[in-house]
Amino acid sequence: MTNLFLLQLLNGVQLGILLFLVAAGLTLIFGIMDFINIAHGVLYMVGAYLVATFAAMTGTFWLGLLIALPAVVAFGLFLEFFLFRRLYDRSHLDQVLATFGLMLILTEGVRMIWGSSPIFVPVPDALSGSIRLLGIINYPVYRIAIIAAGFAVAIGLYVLISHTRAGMLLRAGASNRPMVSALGVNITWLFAAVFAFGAMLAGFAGAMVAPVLSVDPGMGESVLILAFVVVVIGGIGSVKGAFVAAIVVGVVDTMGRTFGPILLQMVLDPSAASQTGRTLAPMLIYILMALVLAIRPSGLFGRRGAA
Amino acid sequence: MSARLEIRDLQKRFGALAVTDGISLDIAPGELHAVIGPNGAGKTTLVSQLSGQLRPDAGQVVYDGQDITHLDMAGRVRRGMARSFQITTILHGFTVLQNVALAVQARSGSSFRFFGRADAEAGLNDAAMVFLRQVGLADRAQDIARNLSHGEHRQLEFAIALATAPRLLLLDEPFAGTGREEAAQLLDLMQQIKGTQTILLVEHDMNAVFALADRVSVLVYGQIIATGTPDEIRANAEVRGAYLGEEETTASGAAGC
Amino acid sequence: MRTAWQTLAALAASTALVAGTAQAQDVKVGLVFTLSGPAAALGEQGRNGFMLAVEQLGGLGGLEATISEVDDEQQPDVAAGRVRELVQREEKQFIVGPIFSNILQAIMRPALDGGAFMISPNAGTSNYAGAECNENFFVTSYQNDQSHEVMGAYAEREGFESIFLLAPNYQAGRDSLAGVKRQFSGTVLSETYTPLGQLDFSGELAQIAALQPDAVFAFMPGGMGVNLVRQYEQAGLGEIPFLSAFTVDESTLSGQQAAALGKLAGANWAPDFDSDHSREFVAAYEERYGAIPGTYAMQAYDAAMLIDSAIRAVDGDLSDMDALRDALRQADFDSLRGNFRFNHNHYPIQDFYLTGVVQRDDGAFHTSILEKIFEDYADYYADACEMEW
Amino acid sequence: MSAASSATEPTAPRVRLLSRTVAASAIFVLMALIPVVSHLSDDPFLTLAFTRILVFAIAALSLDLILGFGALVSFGHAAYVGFGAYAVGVLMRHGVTDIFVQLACAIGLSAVFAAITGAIALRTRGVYFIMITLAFGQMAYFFFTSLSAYGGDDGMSLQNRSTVLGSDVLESNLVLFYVTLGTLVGLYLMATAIVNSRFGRVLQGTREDALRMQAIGFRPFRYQLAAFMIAGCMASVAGVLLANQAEFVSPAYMSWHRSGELIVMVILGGVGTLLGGIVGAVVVLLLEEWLSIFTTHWRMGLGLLLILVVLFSPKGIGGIFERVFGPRK
Repeated sequence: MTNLFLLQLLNGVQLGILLFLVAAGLTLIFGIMDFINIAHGVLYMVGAYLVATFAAMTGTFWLGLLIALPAVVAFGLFLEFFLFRRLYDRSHLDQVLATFGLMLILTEGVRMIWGSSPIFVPVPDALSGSIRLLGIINYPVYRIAIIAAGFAVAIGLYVLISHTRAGMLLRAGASNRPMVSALGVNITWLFAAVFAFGAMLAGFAGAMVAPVLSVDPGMGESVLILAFVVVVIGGIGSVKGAFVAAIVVGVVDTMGRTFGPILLQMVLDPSAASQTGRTLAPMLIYILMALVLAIRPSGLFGRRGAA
Repeated sequence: MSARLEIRDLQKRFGALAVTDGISLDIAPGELHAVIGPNGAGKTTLVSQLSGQLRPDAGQVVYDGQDITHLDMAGRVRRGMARSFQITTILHGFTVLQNVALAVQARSGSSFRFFGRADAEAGLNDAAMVFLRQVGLADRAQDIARNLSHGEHRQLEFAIALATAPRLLLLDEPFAGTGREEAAQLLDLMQQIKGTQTILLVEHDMNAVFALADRVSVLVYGQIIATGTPDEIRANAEVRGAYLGEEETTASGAAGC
Repeated sequence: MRTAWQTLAALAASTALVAGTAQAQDVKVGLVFTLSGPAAALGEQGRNGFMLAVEQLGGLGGLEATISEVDDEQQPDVAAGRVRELVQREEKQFIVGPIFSNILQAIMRPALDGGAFMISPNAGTSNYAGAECNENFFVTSYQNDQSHEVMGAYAEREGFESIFLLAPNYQAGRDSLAGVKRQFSGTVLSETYTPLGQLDFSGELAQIAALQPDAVFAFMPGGMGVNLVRQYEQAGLGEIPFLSAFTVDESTLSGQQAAALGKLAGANWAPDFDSDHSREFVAAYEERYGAIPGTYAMQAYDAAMLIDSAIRAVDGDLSDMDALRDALRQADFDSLRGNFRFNHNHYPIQDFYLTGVVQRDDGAFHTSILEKIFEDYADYYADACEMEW
Repeated sequence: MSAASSATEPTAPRVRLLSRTVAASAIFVLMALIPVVSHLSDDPFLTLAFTRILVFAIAALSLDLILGFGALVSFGHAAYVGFGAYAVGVLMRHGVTDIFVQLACAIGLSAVFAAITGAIALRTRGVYFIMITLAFGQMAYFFFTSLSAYGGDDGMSLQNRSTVLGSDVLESNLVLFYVTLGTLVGLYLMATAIVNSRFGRVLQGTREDALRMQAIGFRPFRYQLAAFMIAGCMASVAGVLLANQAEFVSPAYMSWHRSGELIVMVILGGVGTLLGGIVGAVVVLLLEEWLSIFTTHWRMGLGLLLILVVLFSPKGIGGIFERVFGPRK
């Protein structure tokens, strides 16, 4: 049981890390530009497809990743320049409509270029197989690498945001936009930079999970809602909140599915417990979100009254 | 004399900062009582607690003999306490008439009426027009509020406040950001209203305060350091030192809290 | 709706558009597949399989074939509307589709009420195999439970004592595990249902690692299967036999590749099926569409062959529904899977195989028949069907 | 949500009202002629297809009531459509075929669900509100997905349509069409009345600024909650009709995609105009059908349209109409 618990904990953290990478960009873009980007999940998908393509072309995952990241950034900037820039001062509803449209276009575009069938990305040789942790559990090396990479990004983001001038601008921008322009910062450039950065994080997440998950045209959509859940639970604009919420969502979802039915069996008879567990399991994160928002209407680390 | 509003030892802290530090004050019916103070003195915080927007940490607000410390904003408005200006009550997408009629509607009959055009309710519109005439906006009744001038917005604010049938008006810096001409207009309007209403005026503009107020209280760092007639306050050395002396140097704008 | 547009356009131009001017000598077929969204890969196989047969046959039953293909968007109400359009407006005589069971439930009545024959090249739900069987409904695939039963029987025969069952939390998932359990008498260690569309199976894999069952059975169609199989390998569970249905097949292998090697599945056919007809089909399909066909394509191809055979049997006379139905029942065509005939409920009686994943010399992966598990296998629900012929 | 607040700026209200009434009448009359076109072109399918469009128009109309006039962007609105559909499906299964009983159950269930979830959701604002309504919608979706007895994920097909006081008139597609159209017109008139009523005025005031409303003595929460419940109940009526149109009930009706589609319809048509929701539903569904004739990549065309509308017509399609036909400022 302890083994299982540890394994599930690791799994939960890994899922959380993945969600964090996608949600971090989303929450920054949201908080600083007050911009709802429904198409953010597409960047994650594009990251996965690009790494798949470049890895196949170069023959190694690492080289593929190295080329894919700047490519995603370039793609993000392209979108920013041609579309998003025109939407910053529009209402949230307009943003939702336009970026939803963009999501449809890009998802279909991916289907047209790469087809509907899932495509394959090999696990890099150096990280294949699994190792023994704490002497009791086997865990895939690649997943440990994902967790490590995610934590590295999280720490990097923390340093960037709390200890650099750029980070100070970001924080200031998230809480008080007029102030940033008052500081004489070129808002246009700052926004583009934030956007490129968010795109890179999402693309990086997509690239990292490509060897683990199915790379198919539905992958962006499925992660998007989860990322939004994370952003909202964490509090819009808060990277720290996104990190905490992502880990919580990952762990609750993974652990709840495994241990929920076991816990239910203590209070219900087995068949009722399994039925209830089956009904509740997919709702878990939504229940979690509803609970958090019912108690803290602006999320865990959100500013009160922010929207 | 029973006071319209009694403030008893009101306390509010934001973190370590005591923004309202044991304020007690009585306001008599029919009185125009002004509260003045430098920026950061806690004027807006005080009004917010009186209007129900903020909860005090300790102390009581008693209105017409009833403790309303825990009543919400809407509840206080319904009992006749109207707040205006720092929280603007104007809905910019509505017409001037609709704005006032809505305030009339708030106190006359249920608003859970799903049928019947509210715009066509003569009862609401007629009542609203009375207030618009009183503040001199009758000829703009059909205009969209957004299109009014700055000064007209203030007139409309008054009309809305009056339409809630107030027994106590909390006027939160009505003169902030007004030009000289607008200020003169506004002063006229307030001279008219004065005497018919009990008013708590929180204001930065000394000229207006001394021209209007029956009594003045001076708020500094969350405490009331003096209360008296305008003349008494003018003569008060402590007030001069704490506040009047620096009047020229403080910029108007963001109020304390 | 497509014709509604045409109609409106025609009306606007004040030209009378006369519907149904097609000559008696053509057969109208409507294809209903999921052609957009994440599951489009399966629908495309079905459509391609059917169209390939029509191309090769130069029509259907010697007649010109007017074929419309519509996208059901995997949404039941959309599908129902489009099928109604096909039968009412375009007067389709045959509706071929869909991939997904919930779509079948939604389009069954519109198709049959409109007087068309309904031929399912994939979805074969239990209700239509049993009490709700219909004289105008034929299935060229299987009853949904059968592929799962194959694996249950295999597990039973191999003498596995304990098994771990895994399926998505929806109707087909629950039916699947019921099918396995019908044939397997050992211990079911866990019956785990995951949310539909789950990406990460690490939680379930951890449980498997902890329980160490003799075998795992999984039903995880589409992208879920890709994720599961790859993560199964990465979690180092390779030694535990992996039995499955619709989890490693030609629609998922492109994403699974080597991770799928050694994974077992139950199926009614595989691309290396030993017959000339089947080999020709696979070669032609690969040539035409650049991918190895799976059962989805094979069953749709057979659906076309079935229609073709029936029309030939009635000499192209489509007006007599009864005669046509009798001809369909004969299933007088050379099925790609050889042994094929209809049970009295219009579901096939066919052989089922254990398949495994192999890599061809050119590097492509496909499933391969390992051994026959069931011969002339009829479905479990047929007894409940009162239809006789 | 500044779009919401600026969308209904009543410039010259009377002229506008008049042009709205004319536009609404024109749309409804055109709709009423569909069966005639259907008959003349010998195309019975058209009637049934448009019935579905009308059903979604009802759902979009109900969403516009809270989205456009209360700035409450509900991302779980499809759940109510599902409640309506399941009220029909479940009751049918148990032999209750009368549409009025089904409607009563649908509306009752929706009111209760909206009251509970609305009371919690209305504590939040903006995007938080969007997401918490999504959460409740998803819970409803997963609940019905797990209901094995009623088909679970597969849904269940209905043997017959609902009966009206014992008569099976709804079996006629023509009758169903006009019943649906009648319901749409009725609910449109009702929604218009609500918007212009005392209640509607408070709701719109709250949309602009809840704090200001409190400052003149209203407690916005109860009005928003009531509006949320009304919209939910209206959407459930659409669900009852959808079940009858498709003769099939499925949890797919309540997925978040559907909720999103409803939002798209409302924004596309023009927020806060009531008619906009209806126009949006018609345009989106017709476009979907039309584009899917040419290509399975039709989603790309829809996406392109959405972007173009946002970039070039901020008030949605309704805005285009207004610019072309409407009164000039």
